[in-house]
Amino acid sequence: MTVDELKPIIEAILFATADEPIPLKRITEILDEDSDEAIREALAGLVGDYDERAGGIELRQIAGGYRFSTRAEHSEYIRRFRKQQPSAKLSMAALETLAVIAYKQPVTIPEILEIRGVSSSSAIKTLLDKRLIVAKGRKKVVGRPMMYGTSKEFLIQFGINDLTELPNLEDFEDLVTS
Amino acid sequence: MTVDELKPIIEAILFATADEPIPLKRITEILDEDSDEAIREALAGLVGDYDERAGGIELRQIAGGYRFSTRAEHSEYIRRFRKQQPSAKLSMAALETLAVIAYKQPVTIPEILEIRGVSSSSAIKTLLDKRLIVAKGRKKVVGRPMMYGTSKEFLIQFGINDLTELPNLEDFEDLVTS
Amino acid sequence: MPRRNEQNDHVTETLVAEKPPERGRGDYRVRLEAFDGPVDLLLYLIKKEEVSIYDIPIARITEQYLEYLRLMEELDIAVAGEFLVMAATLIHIKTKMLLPRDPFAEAAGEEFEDPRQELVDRLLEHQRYRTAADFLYQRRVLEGEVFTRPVPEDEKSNSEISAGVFDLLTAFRDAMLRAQALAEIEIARDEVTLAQKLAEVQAMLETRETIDVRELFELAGSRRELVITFLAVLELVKELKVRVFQAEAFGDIQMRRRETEEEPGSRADDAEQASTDTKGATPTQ
Repeated sequence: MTVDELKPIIEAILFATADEPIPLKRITEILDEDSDEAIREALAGLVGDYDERAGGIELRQIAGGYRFSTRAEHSEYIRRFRKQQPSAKLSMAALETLAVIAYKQPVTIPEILEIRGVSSSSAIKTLLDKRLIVAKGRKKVVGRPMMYGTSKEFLIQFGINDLTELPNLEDFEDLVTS
Repeated sequence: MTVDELKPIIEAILFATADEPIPLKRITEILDEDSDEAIREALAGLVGDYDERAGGIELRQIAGGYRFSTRAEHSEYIRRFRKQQPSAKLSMAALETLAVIAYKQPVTIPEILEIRGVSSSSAIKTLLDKRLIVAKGRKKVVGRPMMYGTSKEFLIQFGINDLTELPNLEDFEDLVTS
Repeated sequence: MPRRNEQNDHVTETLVAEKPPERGRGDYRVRLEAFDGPVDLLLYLIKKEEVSIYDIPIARITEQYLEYLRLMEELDIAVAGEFLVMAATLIHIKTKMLLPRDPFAEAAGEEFEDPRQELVDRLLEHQRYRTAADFLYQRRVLEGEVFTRPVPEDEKSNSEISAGVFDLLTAFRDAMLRAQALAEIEIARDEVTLAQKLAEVQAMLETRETIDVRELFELAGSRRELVITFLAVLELVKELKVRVFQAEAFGDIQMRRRETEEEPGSRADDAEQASTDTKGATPTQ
C-alpha cells in the first residue's frame, strides 16, 4: 500500500485499541505485507497531521509506542465533564439490593440480609447517595431498625410511572414459557 | 469563545469519553458560558473536518449524541489487531420481533403476537437479555400488559441516531411487491 | 428416536433447499422446525407457486397449506394452534369465494369486497416487517464493522452495569432463589458450633490483621451459621480480643486483632476454653 493508503488504517488501529501505547512492531506485524519503511513514514505523517491541526487530540510517541491522547491544556474541561456525568450505573450488588428494596418495600437492613444472604450496607449507602432509595421511618420491632423504600428518582431513572409498573413474576413467566 | 477555540475543546471531550455518545446538551452544560449556537457550529465543523480528511476516524451522530468511531472499511485490520469476534447474530425471529417493536412501540406481547402470527416471548426475552428493548410501563387495558420499546443500546448497535431515521414501513412495500 | 430424526433432517433439508435464495442468507435462514408461524408458511407457498400475492389462487394454496400441515404432523413436528387457525381461515375464504356474488348488493352500488382482502393485508404487513428485519440485519452487520475507542481499564474496573426494570426483577428473583437454596443447604449441612466458629475466626485473625466482617458473614452457608458467626464476633468483642470499626458511615465493618492481647499463652487458653463450650449460645465468661 502507499503511505497515503496506510495512514487511515494505522490511524483506525491506534484509535480503536486500548489506552496503551502501541509499539511500531505490532503494527508492522498486522500489516505484514507492507514495508516497515512505509509504515514508519505513515506514522510520522499522522503525527505531523495532528500537530498541524492543533486540535483536541494528538498522536504521541510514548513508552516505546504510539498513542492518541488529549492535550494537557484541555484537561480542565474533561475533568469537569467527567464530574458532571450522571452515573445511572450500578454494581451487581447494588442492583440486587435495589431489587430487593423495590419489591419488598418498606424493608429493613436485617430483612434484606435475610433475603440476599450477604450484608448490604455498602450497597445501601450507594443507593442512598444516588437517591434511588429513601428512609421510610422505623419499624416497630426490637431495635427499631430503619425501613427503606424506593424514591421518586428511582421511578424516573427506571422510566416507570409508579411501582405497579414494575414487572412481576407473571410477566417474567410470560417470557420464559412459550 | 470563538468556534475555532471551541472545536479542540469539544474534540478533546468527545475523545476522552470513549465509547459513549454524548448529547449536545451535555456539552452545552459544560461550556455554559458559550452560546449553544457556537457549540453547534463547532460540532458541525468537527464532523465536516473528519469527513473531509477521510482518515481512519469519523465523528458521527448516534443514539442522540456525538461519538468518534472508526470507519467500516478498516474493520478487517482492527479485528486482526484486537483478535475480536463480531457480535453474536440475532435469529430471524428475534429480528422480526425487534422490527415490530421498533415500528409499533410501545407495544405489548399480545399485539406482537397479532402482527407476527406466532408467539414471540422467547424472542422478546432474548431482546431483553441483549438490552435491545426495555419495558415501557403498562398498557391501561384489561390485564395491564407490559409494553416494550427499543433502547438506547438498540440505536447504538444499529447505528441509528433517532427513531425517525428508520425508513417508513410503507416504503418497504415497494420492495415487497417488486 | 434415531430413525425419526434422520427423516426429520432429511425433510428439513428439502425445505431449506426449496427455499428461494432470496431468504437463503446462511445465518438467519432457517428455523430447523420448519416454519416460523403460519403466515411464514403461507408466504413461502405463494413464492414457491409463483403466484401474485394480490390474486392468490386460494383453492390451490389452501390445499398445499393443508398438505404441509399433514407433513409436519407426520414428522412429529408440533403443529402450533396458530397453524390450525390459519387453516380454518383459508378454508373459510375458499368457501366464500365459491358463493355467487350477491346481485342485489352489486345493483345497489355496493363495492364488492374480496374475501381474500384481509388475508392479503396481513401477508403484506408481515412481508413489510420481514423486510424491515432485513434492513435491521444489514444495519447491525454494518455497525459491527465500526469500532469505538475502548474505555480505559481504570474506569471499567468497577464493572458497573446500567439496568432496566427487568434487570431488577431478575436480580430480585436471583436473590430469592439463592435464599431458598440457602434454606435447603441448611437442612443438609452439619451444624457448626459456636466453639468451632470462634476457633475458625481466631485462626483467621492469626494470619490476617484485618478482616471484613461482611466477608465472615458471607462464609456462612446457612442462617444458623450466620447467627453463630455473629455471636462469635460479639464474643470476641466482649472479650476485648478484637476491635471492630467502620472506615466510614455505612461502610463495611472491619475487625482487627487487639495488639495488647497478643500474648501467645492467653490465646491458647481461650481456644481451649471456647472448645469446651460446645452448644451454648451464651458461653460462660
